Amino acid sequence: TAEQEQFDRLIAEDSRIEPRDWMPEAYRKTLTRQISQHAHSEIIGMQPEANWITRAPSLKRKAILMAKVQDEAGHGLYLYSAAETLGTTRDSMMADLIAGKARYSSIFNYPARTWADMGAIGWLVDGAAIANQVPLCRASYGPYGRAMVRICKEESFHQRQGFEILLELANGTEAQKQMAQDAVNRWYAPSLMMFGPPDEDSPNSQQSMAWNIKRFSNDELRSRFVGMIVEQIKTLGLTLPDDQINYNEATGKWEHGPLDWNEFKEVLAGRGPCNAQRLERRREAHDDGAWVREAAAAYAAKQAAKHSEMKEAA
Amino acid sequence: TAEQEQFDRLIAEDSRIEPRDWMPEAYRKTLTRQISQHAHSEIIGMQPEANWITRAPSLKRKAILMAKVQDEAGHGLYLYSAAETLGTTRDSMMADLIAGKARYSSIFNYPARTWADMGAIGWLVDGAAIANQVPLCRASYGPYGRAMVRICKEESFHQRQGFEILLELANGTEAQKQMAQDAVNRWYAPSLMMFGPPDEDSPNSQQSMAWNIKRFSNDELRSRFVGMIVEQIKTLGLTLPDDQINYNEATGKWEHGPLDWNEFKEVLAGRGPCNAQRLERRREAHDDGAWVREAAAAYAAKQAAKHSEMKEAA
Amino acid sequence: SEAVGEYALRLGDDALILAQRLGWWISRAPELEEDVALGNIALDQIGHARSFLAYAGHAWGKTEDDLAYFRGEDEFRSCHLVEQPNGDFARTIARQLVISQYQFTLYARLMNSADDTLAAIAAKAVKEVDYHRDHARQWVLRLALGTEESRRRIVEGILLTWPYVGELFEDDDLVTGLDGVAVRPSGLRQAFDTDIESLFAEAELEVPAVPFAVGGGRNGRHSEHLGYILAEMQVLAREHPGATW
Amino acid sequence: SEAVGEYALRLGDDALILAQRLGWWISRAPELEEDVALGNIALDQIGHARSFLAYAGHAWGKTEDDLAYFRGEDEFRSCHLVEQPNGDFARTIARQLVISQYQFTLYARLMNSADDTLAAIAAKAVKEVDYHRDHARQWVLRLALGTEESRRRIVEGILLTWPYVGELFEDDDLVTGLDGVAVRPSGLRQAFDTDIESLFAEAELEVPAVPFAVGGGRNGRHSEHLGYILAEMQVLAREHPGATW
Repeated sequence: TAEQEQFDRLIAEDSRIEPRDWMPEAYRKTLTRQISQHAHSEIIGMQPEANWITRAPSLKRKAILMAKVQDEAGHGLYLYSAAETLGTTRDSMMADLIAGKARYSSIFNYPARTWADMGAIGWLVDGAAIANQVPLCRASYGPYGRAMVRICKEESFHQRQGFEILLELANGTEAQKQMAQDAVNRWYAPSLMMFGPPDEDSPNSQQSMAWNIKRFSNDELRSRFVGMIVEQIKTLGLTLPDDQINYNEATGKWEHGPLDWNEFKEVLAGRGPCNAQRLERRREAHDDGAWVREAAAAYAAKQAAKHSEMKEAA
Repeated sequence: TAEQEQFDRLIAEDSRIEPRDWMPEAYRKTLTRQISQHAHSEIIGMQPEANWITRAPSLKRKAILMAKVQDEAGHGLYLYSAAETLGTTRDSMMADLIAGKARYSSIFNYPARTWADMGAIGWLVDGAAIANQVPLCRASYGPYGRAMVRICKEESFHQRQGFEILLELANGTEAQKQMAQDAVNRWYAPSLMMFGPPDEDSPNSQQSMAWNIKRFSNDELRSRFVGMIVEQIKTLGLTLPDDQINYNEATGKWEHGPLDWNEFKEVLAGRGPCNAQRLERRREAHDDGAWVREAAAAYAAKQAAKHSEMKEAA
Repeated sequence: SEAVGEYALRLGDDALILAQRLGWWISRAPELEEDVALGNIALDQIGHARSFLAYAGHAWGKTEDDLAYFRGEDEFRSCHLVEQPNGDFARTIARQLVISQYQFTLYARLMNSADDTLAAIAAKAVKEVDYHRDHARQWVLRLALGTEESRRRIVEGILLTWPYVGELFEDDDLVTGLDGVAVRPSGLRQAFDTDIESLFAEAELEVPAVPFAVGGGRNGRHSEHLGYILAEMQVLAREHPGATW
Repeated sequence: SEAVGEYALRLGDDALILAQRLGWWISRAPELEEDVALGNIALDQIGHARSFLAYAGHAWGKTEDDLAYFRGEDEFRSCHLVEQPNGDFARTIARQLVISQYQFTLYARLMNSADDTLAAIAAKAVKEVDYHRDHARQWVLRLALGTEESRRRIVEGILLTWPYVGELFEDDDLVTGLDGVAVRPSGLRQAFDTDIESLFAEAELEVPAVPFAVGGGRNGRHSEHLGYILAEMQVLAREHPGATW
């Protein structure tokens, strides 16, 4: 069809698809799924960090952490808005999340056990997210790409803050240093798995790359990320829990030791340490907030009615 | 009437009135009010101590404190049962309490600020309660007197435990000793006021004494209590915050410094530090528990119905 | 001086404990917009707390963190109001209404303090608190005039909050001794009442006729809630005395 | 030996954390009879905790209070189940059902332990836990067959509790190494399933098909809840190191 041709041309030109443009159903579906998953990840991802807001060990850190978790709510808002331009409402996406039907990044099913996790999450998890997301700033769907630009800017700020937390701990007391190393040990492998399964096990990636949504393969992005953190860990004076990291001169890529993909699948299937807790908390907040949302809607409706009455009377 | 004469005779003989006996309405009312207030005091009195269960500083003390607060629930149960024999249901007494229509001992409107308060409450508040209650074991109304016997036995156990807590603190670190002295300073006057206003301001007492409910006047009981604690404080190695305590050789009574009856009236009128909090907590527990009580009732009804069906079928 | 330090502690502790309470909501609010809004308010309050505590610390050679993490309960100077539990959203809003109305007028006057630092902190804070005040007022209207349930809940929230209003407006020797530097709490009462009355008139609410609870927070006599708040807030810092973060 | 000490820590920590959770209910239960009943259960558990921890302490020259108050989070050996929040009464009952079914069979077998002390503690505890078990089962029936609301709540409570069942029955090197002394968790599973099935059949309930959460409590990897529990439980003792009470 002409519409399909127009779409194909825009993609071929590496131009942007906008909400009013025609797009194939599969493209719309893929994007809706990806953006809403991404939004859900921001929202669920608030929880492990919110876990330390009330216990942050200095007022400065408390303020930074609050701001960070709050930013994540903001990212969720941008992303739900972007997804809404594809024709799905935030309410229905939220309903899917709460019903356990939607996915979010599996890494948030790990607990934030110590304060050092605030550092490791910022440095590794946000770091991996950025590595994933920077190319998404050029995603073919306009609202998504623009949301990513904004988000990446804030995320890199968060990553720097995470790094600073670890740096402070690594240069602190023996107990602080141990806490930092332990957190890096726990978050290293899960953060590498954030890029998704190895390329040979990731059949969906091809189509996303053809549509200019995804720009690089999982393994490519993972390798770049490894190259980045392998340098930064030196500054921290800590170690990565992987003695097989090396730079392959032949391929020009960083390589890492084997990852436990079985654990990844287990967590994805709901058998992580915190899956149940994360969903329960989200559901609780949603349910407990229902009356508030209803009140706001009822009040807005009453105000609108009053306003139009006044207009009519005038 | 013959009934009134019979009642008067029983009182004159210092015999017991039992639930099936005729009694004047005023007697019934006075007792219902007094016993239910007493029951409410046990229930509300659980709160200041429950405040330290999760933070008790040793497992032994935690166990003792749990047992004590639990005993208070038990006392509440005996007393509500005793009051029910006078024709008022526990539910209606509870409803009055929650609606803020019923009184309870004003002293529980003070906060339990530190662990030492567990000692001071046990020693002074339970001590005053016992001084009040021992004569009530001979109260003319049978079920009340018998409930008091049981309660007094447990309360004196609690008082000893409170004293032990203070003794341990008084012989502990400087901080512990200070904590103990501070608690005694705060609970001393309120515990003296537990005996009620000075005799000249306590017109209702006369009738209660005539009915053999009350056996000694407020001031008489207060004086005895002062005599008791003035000895015990020496063993503790602490001081009472009252430099006017003295033994009056002429009257044979212990005397104490002036008490701030204005504060007493304020707290009684609802303007104590914790009045609102205590009632709110009780109301919350009551409201949150409504569905549980309904479920238990519904289940019991269904079981009863099943049982009688089976009987009929047999 | 120590008196100014004591006064700054009061202001700082109110803001700190309130921020600590509000921080709980982040990730638990009724909608994402409120995670952001309550987060903003908490952040502003923690900012004010840091300014006031850092300034208070000068009097004793202590840092904001020394004061926040290494004081005992009886050394805190917060009012009972900010120590009250979050309860449901309505109760949090009721508490927020009272505290931000109070802080707004307080800071607006403190801008004229003879103490330049207090005046400067207040000048920055008053703009932010003006937003908090507006946020709370808008929600009171929405909840009071929204649904039957929301109305029932905000009425209840106000009822539970009101016993702790009285303490805010009590003068004592410290503030009267700091004439021209501190703002007299009693002088804030009228503006507070007027603002509440106009809001409640629009929201069709009534000021509840409940007795005020005896306070004492300014002298270190706190509600039973503060101990729990501090246990959580201070646990990590105290596990690592002398550490920096 | 240290291995026996480690094993006793697991038993003691389960009981201690559970008692800590249950202690919250005293003064907040749905009816006075339940203040008494939950208080009794909490008291029994604290009693068991003291016995197990005192015995565990022999391995390291520590007292029950050293272990309860001066261990860090990663040194605790409790399962995630007992760390779960109280929630509403139904959720507490669901947790109580699972833990007391588990403890009942566990203690019944531990009575035959080659370790005389563990056997003696278990012999005393099993009688008390039998009552806890009965209490929980009766309440499950009442709630499941009571009203619509109570049924909805107990179903939800069970749903929220079930992810933490799996961890209870996991063997590891410690318990397999203590053959004849420790009870193998995996061996308790069948009795647990049978008891739950018979109860659920009567209560017209179903075992929820939810995935188990990864545990790790026995190795010091706890749920996010434990840190809060310990902050509150240990705060006073840690403020006064070396003090006796």
